[in-house]
Amino acid sequence: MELYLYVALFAPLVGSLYAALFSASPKSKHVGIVASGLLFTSFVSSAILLSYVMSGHIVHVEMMTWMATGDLYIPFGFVVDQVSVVMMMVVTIVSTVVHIYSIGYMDHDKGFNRFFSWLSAFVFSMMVLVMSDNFAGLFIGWEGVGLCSWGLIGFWYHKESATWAANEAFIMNRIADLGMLIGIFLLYWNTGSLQYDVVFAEIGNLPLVVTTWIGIFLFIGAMGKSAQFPLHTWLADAMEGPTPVSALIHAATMVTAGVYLVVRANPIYDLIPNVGLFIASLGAFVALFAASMALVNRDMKRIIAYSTLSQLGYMFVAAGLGAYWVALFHLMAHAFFKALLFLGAGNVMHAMHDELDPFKMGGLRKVMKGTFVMMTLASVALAGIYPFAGFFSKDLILEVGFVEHHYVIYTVLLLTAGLTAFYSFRLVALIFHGEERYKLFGIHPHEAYKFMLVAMSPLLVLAMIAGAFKMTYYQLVISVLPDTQYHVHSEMTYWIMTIGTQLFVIAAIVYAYKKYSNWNSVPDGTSAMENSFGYKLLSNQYYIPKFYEEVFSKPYLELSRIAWKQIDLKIVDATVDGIANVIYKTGENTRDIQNGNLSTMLRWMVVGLVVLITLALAFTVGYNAVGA
Amino acid sequence: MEVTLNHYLVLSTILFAIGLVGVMRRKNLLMLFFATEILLNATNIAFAAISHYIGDLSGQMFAFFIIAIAASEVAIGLGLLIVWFKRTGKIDLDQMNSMRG
Amino acid sequence: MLEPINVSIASLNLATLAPMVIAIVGALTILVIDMIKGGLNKTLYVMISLLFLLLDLGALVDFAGVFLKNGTVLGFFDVMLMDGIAILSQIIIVVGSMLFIPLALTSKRFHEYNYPEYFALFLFMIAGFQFMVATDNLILIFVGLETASLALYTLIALHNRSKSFEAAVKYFTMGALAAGFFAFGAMILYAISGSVEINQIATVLAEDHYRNIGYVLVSMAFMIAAFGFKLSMVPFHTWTPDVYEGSSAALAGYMSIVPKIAAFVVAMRLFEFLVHSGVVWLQVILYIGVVVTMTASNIWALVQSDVKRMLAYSSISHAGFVMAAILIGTTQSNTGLFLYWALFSFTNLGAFTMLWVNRQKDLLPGQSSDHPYEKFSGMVKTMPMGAVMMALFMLSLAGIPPFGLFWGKMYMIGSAVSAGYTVLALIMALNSAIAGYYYLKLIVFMFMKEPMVGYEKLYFMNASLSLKTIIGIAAVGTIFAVFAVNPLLEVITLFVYNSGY
Amino acid sequence: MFEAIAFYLFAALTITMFTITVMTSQALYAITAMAAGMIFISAFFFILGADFLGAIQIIVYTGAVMALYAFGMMFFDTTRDVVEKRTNPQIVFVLGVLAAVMVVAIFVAPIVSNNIQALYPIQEGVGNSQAVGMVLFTKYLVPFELAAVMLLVAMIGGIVLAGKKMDKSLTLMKEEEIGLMDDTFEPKAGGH
Amino acid sequence: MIDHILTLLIFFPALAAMLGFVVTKDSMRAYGIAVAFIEFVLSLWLWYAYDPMISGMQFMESMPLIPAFGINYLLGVDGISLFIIILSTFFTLIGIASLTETRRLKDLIITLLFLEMTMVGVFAALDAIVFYVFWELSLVPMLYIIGAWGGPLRIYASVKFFLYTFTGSLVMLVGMLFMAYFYYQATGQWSFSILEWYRLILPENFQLWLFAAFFLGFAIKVPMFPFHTWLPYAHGQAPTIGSVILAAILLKMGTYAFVRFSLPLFPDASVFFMFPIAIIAIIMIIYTAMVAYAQEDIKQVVAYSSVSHMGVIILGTFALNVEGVSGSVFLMLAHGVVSGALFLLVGVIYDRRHTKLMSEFGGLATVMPRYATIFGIMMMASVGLPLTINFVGEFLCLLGFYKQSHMLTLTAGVAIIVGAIYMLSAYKKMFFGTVTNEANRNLKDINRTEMLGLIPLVIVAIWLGIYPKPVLEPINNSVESVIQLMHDKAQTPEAKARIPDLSGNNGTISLQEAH
Repeated sequence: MELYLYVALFAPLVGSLYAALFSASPKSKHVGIVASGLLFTSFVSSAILLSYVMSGHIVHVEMMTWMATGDLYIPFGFVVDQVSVVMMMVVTIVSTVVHIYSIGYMDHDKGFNRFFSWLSAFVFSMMVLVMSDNFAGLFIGWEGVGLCSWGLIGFWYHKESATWAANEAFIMNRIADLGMLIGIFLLYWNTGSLQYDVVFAEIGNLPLVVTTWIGIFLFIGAMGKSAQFPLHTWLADAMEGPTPVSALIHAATMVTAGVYLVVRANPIYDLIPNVGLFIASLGAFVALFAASMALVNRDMKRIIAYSTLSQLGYMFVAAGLGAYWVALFHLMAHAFFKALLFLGAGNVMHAMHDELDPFKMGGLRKVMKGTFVMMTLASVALAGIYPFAGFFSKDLILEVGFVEHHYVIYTVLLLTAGLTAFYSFRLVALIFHGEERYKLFGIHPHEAYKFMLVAMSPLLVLAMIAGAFKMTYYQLVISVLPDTQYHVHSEMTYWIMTIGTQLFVIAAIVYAYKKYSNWNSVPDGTSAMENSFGYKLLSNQYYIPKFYEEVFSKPYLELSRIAWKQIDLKIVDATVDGIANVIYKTGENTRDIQNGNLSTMLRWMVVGLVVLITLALAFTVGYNAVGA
Repeated sequence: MEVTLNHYLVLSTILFAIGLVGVMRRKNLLMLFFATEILLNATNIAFAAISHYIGDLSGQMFAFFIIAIAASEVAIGLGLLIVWFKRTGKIDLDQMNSMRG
Repeated sequence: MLEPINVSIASLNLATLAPMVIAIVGALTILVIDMIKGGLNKTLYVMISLLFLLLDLGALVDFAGVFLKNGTVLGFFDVMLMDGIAILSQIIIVVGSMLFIPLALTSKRFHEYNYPEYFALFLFMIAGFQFMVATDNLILIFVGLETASLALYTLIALHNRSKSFEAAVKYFTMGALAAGFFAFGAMILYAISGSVEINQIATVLAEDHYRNIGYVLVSMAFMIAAFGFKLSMVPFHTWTPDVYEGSSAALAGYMSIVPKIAAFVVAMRLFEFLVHSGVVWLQVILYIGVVVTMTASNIWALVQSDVKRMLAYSSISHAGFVMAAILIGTTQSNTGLFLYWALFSFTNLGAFTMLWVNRQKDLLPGQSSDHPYEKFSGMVKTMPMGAVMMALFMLSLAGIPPFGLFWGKMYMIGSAVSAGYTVLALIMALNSAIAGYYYLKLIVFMFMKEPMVGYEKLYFMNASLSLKTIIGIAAVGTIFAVFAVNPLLEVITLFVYNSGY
Repeated sequence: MFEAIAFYLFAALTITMFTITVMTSQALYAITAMAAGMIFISAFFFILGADFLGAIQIIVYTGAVMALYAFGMMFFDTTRDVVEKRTNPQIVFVLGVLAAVMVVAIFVAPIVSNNIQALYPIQEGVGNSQAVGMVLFTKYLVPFELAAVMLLVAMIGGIVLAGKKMDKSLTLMKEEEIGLMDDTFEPKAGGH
Repeated sequence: MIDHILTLLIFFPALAAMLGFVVTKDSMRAYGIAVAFIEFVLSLWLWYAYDPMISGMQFMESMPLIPAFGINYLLGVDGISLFIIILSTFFTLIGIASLTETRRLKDLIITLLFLEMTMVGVFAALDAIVFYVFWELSLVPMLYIIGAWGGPLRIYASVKFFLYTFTGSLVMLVGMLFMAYFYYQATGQWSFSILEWYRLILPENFQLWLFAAFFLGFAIKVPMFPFHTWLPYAHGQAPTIGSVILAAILLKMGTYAFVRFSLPLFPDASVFFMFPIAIIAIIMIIYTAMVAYAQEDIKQVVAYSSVSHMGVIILGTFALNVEGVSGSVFLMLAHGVVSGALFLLVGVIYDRRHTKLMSEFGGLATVMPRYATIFGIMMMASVGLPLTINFVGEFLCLLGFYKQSHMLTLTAGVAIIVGAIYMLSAYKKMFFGTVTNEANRNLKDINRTEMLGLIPLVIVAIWLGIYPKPVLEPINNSVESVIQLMHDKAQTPEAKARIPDLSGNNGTISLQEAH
């Protein structure tokens, strides 16, 4: 089995390096095919490992030592257990699909080869992240995906906005990574190791306050990767990257790493329910907060990005409340339908020549039948309609909130579910229904390559049927994760809740359809609604990016300039030069003591003598005074 | 009114100070050399006096050698002055200022 | 009536006079040769001087052996005092003279070397210095000092241009004043101790428990003024830059080494017993003097535009640095003094010889002195070896290891540290840093600037085989000093310690 | 009593004479006053019983030194009024007076010492010159000989410096010029 | 020969430099590369012959130099110095191989070889004075390199560099003499041998003063805030090769000296000054990172980033535990490789455009993709991405210091954020966007000579990031013995508590036992 582990892990790396070899040469299709093929290999290996793990084994290998000094010992160790294998499956499935899809999507791009190099590298990093058996290894993957995310967001590096977004994403993640790093330090100094098994065995013996801090710091790390408030702004901006990237990284895999971390570290969070509650509350808040921003946005990809954010909130609610398997399950389900949604959006973008405003589209279902179907179904899954994947995972989270008696959270999540349904179908309605507003802009949309649609189909299938695996999945992961069943005690309540939720969601969908399916004009910012305070607040993302810009970025730059020009040059350096100058100037000013005139020289000698005699006399007087 | 050694020492000091004033005051090099002679002479008085009061000959020896030194200095000093004068036609030390700083 | 005095020749230890007499005989020989046949070439006189100095050195080495066997040798009614430091300093004097005298063999002709008397006076001067260090009798010190000084004034003036006359007159006049100071100071010492011998004075003062402290201090004030002049301590230093600038580079280099070591030895004899007897005033004064001399001259050296003047100020600073040894007054520091001076003489020999090589007879337009910094700009391109050599000497002067002077500096600072003068040690160290600037300035000119167009040949003006040899010797001495330090240190410590310092 | 009177008389005279030497602007006054002062000083030597020194003082100073200076004065033509630019004259006096006052302040204190021994005591009944000769040619023979060397040095120095050879400077001449005049330039020092 | 391999390593380049005067100008480059290569192979052999399991000094050589004053020619390497020596030889080789300078090439190569001698000498010396000799001597070639081949302000920069460091090291010299004097007082013999000094236990107040004296010398060399201002000038004006060597090796002398002198000699003082120094280190990290962010000149960015990274090294050193100190030693190597590479990269573009202003560039990724890639890799290494060489060091440094202080480490950890900010923004300014400046339109990508220098660095940067063990293990063993020594010598209870006791943990031989 170790062989499969290594294949699963390194096949993407091989693909990446292969692509990198050609990165400077012009586009060559074989690069995409080889990379995709290797990813498929990785997927197959993961599947084999899955079946192996399902038979109750886990694979744990230690490849080699990474760092060893003092008491610190960090190996490159990989573990395939019930949790990581689920993640591996998700990652490999989605990434295989995205790879194949990208062959079509990036067809006309000059950086085709480079793209595959980055993309495969990302998958490798993600695999390291999920498969590592220690926190340091996790951190490697963690940073690795950050790097690839940077490279892929800024893939079109000639675009200012793209590179800006890339840097923003990287730096924001770094802020969180610091938290994570501190968490790791705390773990090491308190447990003496970074291996999951050792840490989790030791964690119970630590004082609660330490455990709490560990939990908090690790979660700060998770907040960055999973773009939780207040580190969320990068995710929407990250949509500057190519759409397959958004599908893979900023929807399905990387952003869920935070959730994975919390799930992975469940023995820690189990001990600190207060932190858990905070996580859940923050998750609920983000769910609503992000959904609200999605309501009015006019950028297709951003809407989906906010929805991702919102769903991540759901996952954190589950994880925070201790329902780790639920969180992981939603993660999985979400990966499928959200990737599908993004890829569909990619098709639309292609068709619309990179136009992103859904108000400029409309009626596309006629020309893009396949995409229409897929996106609609994905949206249904997202909205959580039975029997799609979203229903099983999302409803469960609502239940968890209810059962744990966190009714506020429950209410928030319920409300968010409605909003989710609304903005999802607002998008679908605007894009695929109504008048063909794109004609105003002279665009001639066309359906994407067939193979791209074929490539997307596995995701479609999974989005539809993933719910069916719920029990299998449950059986699998409870050997690692706490086995907590969430059942509303009264049958009655359960049904009321379920059906009520469904009705609420359906109502939201209907409302969205009603409002937007016959939309016929492109808003130009003059309508009353667009000028209302609420609309502006939401469309400007609560002014948070602006706030960051004004309060952090600009002052930081300003402060940096001051540090350089005022402090470094004018104070620190000037002091050094000043000392030198004072010495030199003293020389200049006193050199006339030697003015070359013999008379002055003689006088100086006498002055010297007189000074000496004065001192002698003074000393004698003093000496006699003391002596007497 | 006994004359003690201190009297001689004070006298010597006064003469020495006169010499110092001369050294500092004179710009004419020849006259400046006069002042240096006064310095040495002032010391000689004191040496002779000390020699007398403690009854030791070393002081007189010292004074003797000081006289010899003074004489030698005159020779060299005048020699230098002569070349200087031949070159510049002046023996005023204010004219001697080609080097400074 | 006086009793006739019976003196056995053996008790006079006439041998103690041998080194000086050799020098004097050498001088007389030169005069006689000139009388017999005039118009002989300077090479002859250089070689004769060298030969006599070699004999002189031989006598001294012989004495060194005697000293190591029997200890201090007194001679001639105890006037002559051949102790360890006398021998050491004489060796430095003679070796230094031997290294400097071949600098007369330049390819250009300069006025003084046409005089056989120049070489005679040179040897007389050496004899004067030797007398000065080989006695503790103030009279002999004074006479020796004056003999040497008078000869030196003449040597400076013989360069025969108005700057050298000016230099000689300034030096002479101030020297006369300093002689007055010395005489007066000696007089006071004599008044309170009834003796003119330093040992005797020390004994009497100690027996008196320094009751006449006022007298002691005033005498020391005059003595410090007198030796401050010789050692060019601030503010008695003003002659130094002018005299160095006015005299030929060869003689200036000589002046920076030999007269000073003689003065140091006398200062050691004169001041150290007082420092050791806890005369706080003297410690304070020397402390201030050392610090001010080091620092002020360094600062003035910074602003010089002529290399020779810069080196003049730098040698003031080095003298101040070494003066610290007298303040510290331990065996280690006195050893350091000689070590430093031995190493310093090699480095300074090299530096001044380089200046001498670079000397041209007529000044370029816009130049007011012989060796402005500009003259050295871009030297690495026109005369790479010369530039490297000069840089080497500058680095050594700055105290960059492993070149010669570093070891001296290190040992001196080490002795300050060992004696508890931490602050002094720090000041010494920081002064070396300030000094770094002006030495560096020359290196910057030589290595980092472009040469003056059309004047490239200037650098070769004065070079001759013997000058190059001297530079080579100096360079070898500077570079490989590290291997010489240990034997030097051992020998010097032995000599200094056995002389009671 | 006689001693005291003599002391004060000659002290006043020497101080006056030297003050004139230092202060006058007439070179002739100055040299005359100095010569007088020197002679008065020899009086002190006689008072103090240093006859030999007194004789030497008169011979060397008033004889040799003054003659030299007189020659110098004539040579430099300074018999007229000497014009000297005075810079900061007050500093000069302040320094001079300060030095004097402070040294005097110390010198008024008596020297207290029980340990002063005369190494070469002045013996009763021995003439001063005799005693001096005794010491000079035993103990101080070396300084004496060195003083002879010093005088030789001074003589050579004086002659060389004042010699005609100094009129032309090889240092300042170009090499070619020296080459041309090599025949006429006799490197002989004492030849005139 | 193995007995004298260190002497050989030190003086071979110097000898070769002397002989180099004979070589004609056009062959000089080949000669330089050959010499540097031989030297590099020798240093690799040193590594090969080095026994990683012994923590003490190896290849010791001893020869009396000035026995009367206790100065001996003592050499030896342990895990701490071994790799810095290899790094020195490596960078000299790389530097000469990728040299693009044409003016007075012969002088430059000879100077570089002399510099190599001093660098190896500093790290191999076990006698304080020998150490000092090489330490000071290294200033001279560097002065010449900056002053003769530098930019418009080169003279100011070189003199400032020289005098500043010179001043600091003179104070250090006083400290060394003090140390020797203490040894003399304690044993009656002079000695400057560091290993002998290790055995001294000094009273705490003396330790504080001596620590301060040594600190000044080292801090200026490192350079630590606020003594760092010579560095931007030196880097800004120096030719590429000068900056590379300066950043890669010369700065390491300071940090190395902290580990070699300050820690084991003054354990109590180290603990006493731990927090003040940590605060300085944090100021270095954050403040200089900010200054770097404000720069307009790419070379200055890299220069200030050096200071910032040196802050992390200092922090690791003063963690006073094995993790931190090993990390800091490793980070010295890492920073050497990475900043050296970055300076080489800056040199590449400077050769083409003769400007280093970032505003002159933009969109270079399009015209020079290979260059952009390598720059990107090195930038990421500099930012401290895992699996690059820098991460290992930074991680260990911060990890180590976390043991001592939570808050300070948290603050210091901001390094990873601010580091990313200036690096990424600089990268963005230079490489991203469209080509706006016509002069950049037809720039040639990296050529083979430049590749020759850069590729090995990329390989090392990644190789040691993935598999640091061969380097980290010897470092670790030697650091353990240093820490144990410190613990044993510590007197104050606080120091005892702060410095971990490793005895019983493993069987490494402590220094005293080794000798």
